[in-house]
Amino acid sequence: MLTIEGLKKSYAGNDILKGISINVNKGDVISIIGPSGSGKTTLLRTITTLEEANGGRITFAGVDNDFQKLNGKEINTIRRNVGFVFQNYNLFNNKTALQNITEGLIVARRVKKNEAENIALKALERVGLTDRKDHYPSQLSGGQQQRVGIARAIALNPEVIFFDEPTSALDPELVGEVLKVMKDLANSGTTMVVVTHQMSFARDVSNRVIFMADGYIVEQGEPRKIFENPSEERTKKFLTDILANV
Amino acid sequence: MLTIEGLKKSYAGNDILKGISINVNKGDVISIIGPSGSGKTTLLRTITTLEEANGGRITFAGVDNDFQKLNGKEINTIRRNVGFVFQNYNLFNNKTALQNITEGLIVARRVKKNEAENIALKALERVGLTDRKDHYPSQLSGGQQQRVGIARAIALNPEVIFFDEPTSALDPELVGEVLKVMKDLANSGTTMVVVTHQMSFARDVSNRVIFMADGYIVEQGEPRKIFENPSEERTKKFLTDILANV
Amino acid sequence: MDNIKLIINFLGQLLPAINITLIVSLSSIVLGSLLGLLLAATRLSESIVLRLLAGVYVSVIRATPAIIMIFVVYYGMPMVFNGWFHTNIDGWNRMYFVIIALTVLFSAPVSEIMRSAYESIAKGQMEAGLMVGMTPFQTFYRIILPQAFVVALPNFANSVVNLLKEGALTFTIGVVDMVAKAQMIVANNSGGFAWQTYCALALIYWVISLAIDKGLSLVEKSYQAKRKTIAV
Amino acid sequence: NLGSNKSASSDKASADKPKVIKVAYATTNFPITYQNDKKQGDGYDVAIMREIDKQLPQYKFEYVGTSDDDVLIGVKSGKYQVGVKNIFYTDDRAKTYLFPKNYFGVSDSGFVVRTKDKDKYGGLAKLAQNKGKLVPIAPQNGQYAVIADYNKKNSPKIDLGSADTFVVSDALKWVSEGRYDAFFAIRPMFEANVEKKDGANADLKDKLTYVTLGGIKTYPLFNKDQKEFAAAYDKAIKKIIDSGKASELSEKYFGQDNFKLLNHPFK
Amino acid sequence: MSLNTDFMVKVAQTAIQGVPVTLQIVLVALLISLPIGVLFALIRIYRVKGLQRLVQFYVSLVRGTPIIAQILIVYSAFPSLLNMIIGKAAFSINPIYYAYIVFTFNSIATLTEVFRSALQTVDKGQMEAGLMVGMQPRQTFWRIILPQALISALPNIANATLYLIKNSSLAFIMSVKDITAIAKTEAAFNYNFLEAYLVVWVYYLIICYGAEIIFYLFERYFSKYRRPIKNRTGFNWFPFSIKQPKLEQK
Ligand SMILES: Nc1ncnc2c1ncn2[C@@H]1O[C@H](COP(=O)(O)OP(=O)(O)OP(=O)(O)O)[C@@H](O)[C@H]1O
Ligand SMILES: Nc1ncnc2c1ncn2[C@@H]1O[C@H](COP(=O)(O)OP(=O)(O)OP(=O)(O)O)[C@@H](O)[C@H]1O
Ligand SMILES: [Mg+2]
Ligand SMILES: [Mg+2]
Repeated sequence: MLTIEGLKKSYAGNDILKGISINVNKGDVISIIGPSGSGKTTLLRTITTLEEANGGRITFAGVDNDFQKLNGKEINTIRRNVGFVFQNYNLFNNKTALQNITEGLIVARRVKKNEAENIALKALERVGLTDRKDHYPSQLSGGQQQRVGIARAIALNPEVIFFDEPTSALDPELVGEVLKVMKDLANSGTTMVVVTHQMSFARDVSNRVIFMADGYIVEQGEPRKIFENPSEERTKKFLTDILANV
Repeated sequence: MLTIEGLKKSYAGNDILKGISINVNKGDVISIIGPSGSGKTTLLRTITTLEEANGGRITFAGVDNDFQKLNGKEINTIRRNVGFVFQNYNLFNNKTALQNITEGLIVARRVKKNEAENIALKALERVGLTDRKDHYPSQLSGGQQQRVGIARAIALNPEVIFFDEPTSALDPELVGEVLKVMKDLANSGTTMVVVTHQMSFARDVSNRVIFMADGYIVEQGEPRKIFENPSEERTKKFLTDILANV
Repeated sequence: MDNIKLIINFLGQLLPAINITLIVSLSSIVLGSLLGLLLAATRLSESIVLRLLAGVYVSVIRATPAIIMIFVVYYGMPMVFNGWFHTNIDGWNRMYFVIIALTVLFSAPVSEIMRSAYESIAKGQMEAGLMVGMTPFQTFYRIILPQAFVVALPNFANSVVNLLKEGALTFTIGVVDMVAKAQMIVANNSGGFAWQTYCALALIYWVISLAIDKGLSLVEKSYQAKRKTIAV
Repeated sequence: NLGSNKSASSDKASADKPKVIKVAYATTNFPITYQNDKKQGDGYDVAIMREIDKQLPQYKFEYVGTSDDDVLIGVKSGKYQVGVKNIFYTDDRAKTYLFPKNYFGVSDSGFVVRTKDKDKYGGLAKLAQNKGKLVPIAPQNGQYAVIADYNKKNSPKIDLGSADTFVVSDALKWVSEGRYDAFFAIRPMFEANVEKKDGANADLKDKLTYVTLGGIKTYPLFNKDQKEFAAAYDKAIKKIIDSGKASELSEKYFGQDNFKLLNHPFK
Repeated sequence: MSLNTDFMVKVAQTAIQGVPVTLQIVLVALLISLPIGVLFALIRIYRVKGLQRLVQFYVSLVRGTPIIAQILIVYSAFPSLLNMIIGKAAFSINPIYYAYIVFTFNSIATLTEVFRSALQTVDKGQMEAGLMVGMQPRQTFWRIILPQALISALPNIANATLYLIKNSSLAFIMSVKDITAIAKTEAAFNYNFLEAYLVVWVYYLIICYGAEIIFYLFERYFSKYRRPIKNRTGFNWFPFSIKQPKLEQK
């Protein structure tokens, strides 16, 4: 359903992604783990065309083309079919929590206003923020902003949702709730690609784990395999370090 | 050394902090845990006078006054003696990673430039970012920005450092390293107040854990006591939820 | 061909007057910017009285046409000095009056430019500065100002170019800058060759404004890496 | 030439310590008042004032070149004692300023019209009758009042429009193109632009004609407080005109003796 | 020196007819140049090939040359040119249209720079978020970016507007009778220019203040989502005060 081949990206001569290939099937829940600065955010951003890739090919939603040759229509198609939860939230500053969610529904999905509000309220409820619906982002705590960002993406119900560390600002209690929401989504067949530091999610919810380091995919496979029987040295080290800290 | 009594804060009629009293001794490492939106960030911001309190008293670094009666000099004294790691990093956009750290040293602490750079480089090394020292914040990944923020605060070596979720954007591997840095600091006698979702830190490093919810301190005490034998219902629930997610 | 010769000839006549234009403009830009900075700071201050005073000043000055401003300064100031300080400043070089009038005129819009630029910088930048122990002023000077500067620049250039062109004002009290010189050349030609004269004048100004634009884009370019704007 | 002089004038004039008189002149009224290549005041009005200065040893004139507006406001406020800029007399102005009894010059005023329409528009009455369009006049210009005055006393009226000072060669072109029918101007201007061989609008020489309407007396403008000085002026100017010096200067600056125009009615 | 107050009253009465003219010029110029200014700013920000140089050229030319020179071209030369094409009718065009053209051209140049600076104060993430909820860049721009940019643009648009209000008096060169023109014409008979200018000043004060209030209200409206710097923090960010003021008592 979504295939990436040989994706490359560099910043000012610095190679960040050195040829990444991923194949995402419908209903997949893929966790991407890896050290800070290894290019996880960059990967999501190039796939969703927010950042221009230096090479590679994408096949998705009828588009099948080199990244560098995508035309406006194809870019639009890709963007229309994905959702994105940003690492730094990127809520619309001039919209309230509720409006942040309805905005895309009304403008892009052409849902009627009151219907959009219903959907948005339900999404806010799922992340436990009904009472903050009329707050502007500047009036929300970090965790609250992050949850609005999640609600915004899931309310749109796109083909694939990309999550960039969706629970980083949440306390463990809420992490549980948000993960539950994501589990529900997974069960209802939503395809998800999740950059996460939450190993419990990677292990329990996702059906594939990708370990990235230094611009390469070092290893990928079923969570059980990766966590219990990693074949690469680098993965092993990463996992031992993690275990030391839980 | 730092005493807060009856700290109150409300936003537009909404009571966020409903009378918080904390006593921090020299060398203390205090973890503040609690659900999202419970006022943890607000607490740190009011203590450090970034936000105006609606009531309460502070005793710190020779200042002993009601929050609302602090004069300019007292506010300056407080600010000069604290460090702060912001939840959303707040790096100086127009300064490189290195300059972000030297800035305070040179301007506020009047350290000589090359000496400041040495200190800064050492701080960057501790958080593993020597190779990114000349990057601007906009060129750093989330986790890298967060680490610069931490390095900036510890390089100043203030009386007390307030950390607002200092490891939220870090992968478990790095969390371990940063926690080690903080442990070192703790061992060398730096006083720290840490808002964290990282229960391992709360349990292993800090000598006191404060559990906040709904604007109150629900419970505080030694980590072992809080984690193994919480006396309040609310704390118990929070901890059980956490355990379910690790 | 004749026209080009004429224009070059007029250029030669106009260029000596560029001295006055530059002296007057540069002094008013420097002084006006400082005054504007002070005003902007006052408008952002806590004191209601100061804020109100600065607000009234800005409103009145921004609403005052240049010609009225120069008359107020040229006729009003000597009266005030005579009445209050018993000093006679009637004999001052008329250029001083022009500089004062332009400084005052320039300060008001510039204060607004600076205020809006200052407010466009995220609050967290100031907070971070305070938390590494810098004073508000140090933070302002070292962190906020460099960032606000880039935001303010295009607007600042707008105002500077407008100021440069305020030749009508200098001429009103007989100080001969380039615009005045052009008018006098036209007059001394019995109103003839106005086209060629103004063409020469426009050329000079255009070159100046091109130079300003160039400097502007250099500064902006050097800053591009540091900010994440909607620009690609 | 930027500065004005330091010394302010005291009230009494005496021979040994001449009283300083500031004469403001507009710098854009060639050839009546302007600044020459040496950056000195020049022009008919200024030259006459220099003659008067010679006649009055108790005064010492200082010349300040400035804008039309500043001449008027400066003289009114007393910053300058006297101002010259081709000023015509009106009763209203006499309420604000002190006009001397004696005029000091004559302005040759006329219409620039298309040669072929000379008979249709070449005069105030003709223009009014044939509903000709007059190029708008700058209101601070004396000519504006002349037409306004005509309109007050006569019918049909001339359609009088006002506009800020604009470019003469454009006005000439407008008339030749038919955008307007007449342009109120002074003779030297027409001569310099159209009749002179390398004039700015020499190409219009065949199409345009200058029709003299008549001569208008021009005055220096005194500050209300300068009665004594004005009286001294009145005596001096009489001598200068009678001696033929004024006619001589008129020849020099205007190419003809404008004083003769006063013998004809203004039409 | 005393002021002729009777005359001032008279000027005030007649000059009021110029108020609609001034307002017309300002409104027309603003309404046309605001959207074009935004468009030009975008062309420059996104470096649209070909157009970007053109816009840069336009801005530097129009902004850099004296308005008088522009008036010469638009008011004097253009109708003559038109005359050759459509004949005499070219001369019966109401000169206020030329004023519209000149001042619109000028405002476009100024506002292009205003918006260029203002739009760049908005974080890139806002656009990205819009794209990621499926909005078109255009939609994101109007609904998210522009409203945020306006906060920083409005004070500068106000500057430009007030400048325009005052400069519209140059339209008198084109025989358009705005406030200043009428007052000057009145003063022509008795040379009471000082009084006339004072009356004009009062009118400009009133008009400009009205405009300022409107812009202030807009600014407040668009910045309602921001955490106000005052009141809620109670802190003084006055950068020159080393001493912090006392906190507000509630
Ligand atoms: N604009 C840029 N210019 C230069 N280098 C950049 C730029 N943006 C990112 N980088 C570098 O690219 C690398 C990858 O960044 P990215 O944000 O993808 O990391 P990440 O894996 O998401 O890390 P984290 O877990 O910390 O968010 C980092 O080392 C960063 O320094
Ligand atoms: N400016 C504001 N106006 C109104 N409410 C606000 C404002 N700032 C914060 N709040 C509210 O105050 C509460 C506490 O916010 P705070 O940022 O202190 O939470 P927190 O404990 O740090 O949460 P998190 O773990 O999510 O960061 C939140 O419910 C938030 O909605
Ligand atoms: Mg990242
Ligand atoms: Mg927080």
